[in-house]
Amino acid sequence: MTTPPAPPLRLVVRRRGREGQPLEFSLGVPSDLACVGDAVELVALQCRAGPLSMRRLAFNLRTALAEALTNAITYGSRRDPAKVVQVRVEVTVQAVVIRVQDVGDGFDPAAVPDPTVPANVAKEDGRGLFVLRHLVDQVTFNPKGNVICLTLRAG
Amino acid sequence: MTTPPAPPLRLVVRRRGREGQPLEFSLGVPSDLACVGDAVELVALQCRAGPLSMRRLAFNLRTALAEALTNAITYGSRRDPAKVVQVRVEVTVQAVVIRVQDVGDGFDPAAVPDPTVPANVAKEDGRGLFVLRHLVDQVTFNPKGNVICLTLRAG
Amino acid sequence: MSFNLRKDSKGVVVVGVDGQLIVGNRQELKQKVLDALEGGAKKFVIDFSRTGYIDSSGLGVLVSLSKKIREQGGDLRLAGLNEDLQTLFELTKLDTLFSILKTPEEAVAAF
Amino acid sequence: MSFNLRKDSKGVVVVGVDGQLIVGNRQELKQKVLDALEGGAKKFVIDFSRTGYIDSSGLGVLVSLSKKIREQGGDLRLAGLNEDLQTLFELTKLDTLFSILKTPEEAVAAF
Ligand SMILES: Nc1ncnc2c1ncn2[C@@H]1O[C@H](COP(=O)(O)OP(=O)(O)O)[C@@H](O)[C@H]1O
Ligand SMILES: Nc1ncnc2c1ncn2[C@@H]1O[C@H](COP(=O)(O)OP(=O)(O)O)[C@@H](O)[C@H]1O
Repeated sequence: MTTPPAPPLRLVVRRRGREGQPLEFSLGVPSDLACVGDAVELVALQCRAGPLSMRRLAFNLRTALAEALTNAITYGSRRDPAKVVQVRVEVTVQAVVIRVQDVGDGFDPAAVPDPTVPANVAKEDGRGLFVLRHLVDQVTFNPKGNVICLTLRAG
Repeated sequence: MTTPPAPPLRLVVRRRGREGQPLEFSLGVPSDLACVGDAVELVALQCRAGPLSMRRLAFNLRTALAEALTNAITYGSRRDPAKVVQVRVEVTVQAVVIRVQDVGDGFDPAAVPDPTVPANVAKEDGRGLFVLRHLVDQVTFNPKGNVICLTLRAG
Repeated sequence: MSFNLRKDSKGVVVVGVDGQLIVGNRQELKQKVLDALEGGAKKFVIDFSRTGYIDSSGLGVLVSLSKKIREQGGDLRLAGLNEDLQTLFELTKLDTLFSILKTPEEAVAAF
Repeated sequence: MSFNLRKDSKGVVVVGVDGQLIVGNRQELKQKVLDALEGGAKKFVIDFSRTGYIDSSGLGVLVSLSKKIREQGGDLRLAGLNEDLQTLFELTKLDTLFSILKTPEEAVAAF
């Protein structure tokens, strides 16, 4: 199977987390859903030196970031690969903070229906933000709704 | 101790090595010797999925790459942080191939003295290329001498 | 390979998910299972013993496959979920939609 | 911390190198050892038990420190090299320049 080469991911490591100093890096992700998995691995690798347990790094961080990226690419960029989703990560001894920004119009997270009510549970979609909220310690949005910020505290 | 923030490292992942496909990435390293260690870690992390044993990844690849980067930064860029050393890495099932390119005038590797002859053994410098050659399976240069290419075969 | 299908002697198709089931590869899983369904298979087990994570679109594809298989008079069962994945199914209430068994062997035997 | 110095009851300074000794941190090692030398210490052991790799500029700083310490009538010994690091010293013939002992304890005891 010859899949067309996916557009490149661009990682910029701004501060290197030596000796308890914070690590800070950003990743530019072209808005192609085929990039989500690789972007998640790249971020997870960089966070290995951080304060999260292997289990939370391998499951909570990866799943939550995949949800945030999928939404940013799908709704923010409408899957236009020329549009780049910006991920900024700060790793300190206290927490990993991940900020995902898209160039879309944003949305109102309060208006998203609960996917676990009986009328919704058998639907195919609509679980992303719900899952995400359960996997990280804090989720915040900017007022416009095109920036989501995930905090995973140490442990 | 407040060290000034080092200039950022820029990693571009071009092809993602899924299912035996080659992985290809490049890293732009500002010519600051403080970046060498971080650049080495970033490359080693990316190569984890490759064909090298943990031991050769942790020792041979890291040491050899540190030597190549140090030379490129020191002699090629004369430590001008605005000059970027380009590292390109290809990881296949057979080998890891690392190409380090600087913007300097190059040199003649054949003219480098043997650091292990009695007259040289107690000198502080001059062991970089010698060490490098012993750690990887193949070392080649371009004719000008500003590109060094290191091959570490599977195993 | 992310997905490997094998048909056992009882005609149950067991699909192993290696690594992750996410937005980038769920279509591949969907296609493989639908092909087997088209080929006459009715009993399916998805084995998550070697799965790192599943995102919500991965969950969505399971919901969709389960429906399609049931429409053909078949059944889809899940197995091999670790604690984190089990919790994911519980909090989304998807554990009420699927038969979830501990191991793929149990899931096959239960048909 | 990359380097930790401790002085034992016999007055031997043992310097542990955590991670790597390379072009980016060798000055820090050099300064720490020279400060101790200035402070009157004469016997030094560098402990590589927790060292991942050493580049040629790291080797260079060891050569330079060894000279400076000897000029003050002192001695620098190395210990805790794993097989790869031992080979590095052998192929560069630096094993002929340094006393290399198996463990830091042996190196301290040998003074
Ligand atoms: N970055 C975003 N930009 C615009 N709309 C978004 C964004 N993220 C989520 N949404 C909106 O929120 C809704 C719920 O998202 P989610 O819970 O992830 O479920 P799903 O994506 O499966 O519909 C989406 O359908 C979309 O309308
Ligand atoms: N990228 C390069 N560009 C120019 N000259 C180089 C380069 N790499 C190595 N050299 C030359 O080769 C010599 C030997 O390098 P090396 O063996 O690494 O030892 P050292 O750097 O300690 O002198 C250097 O002194 C330098 O003159």
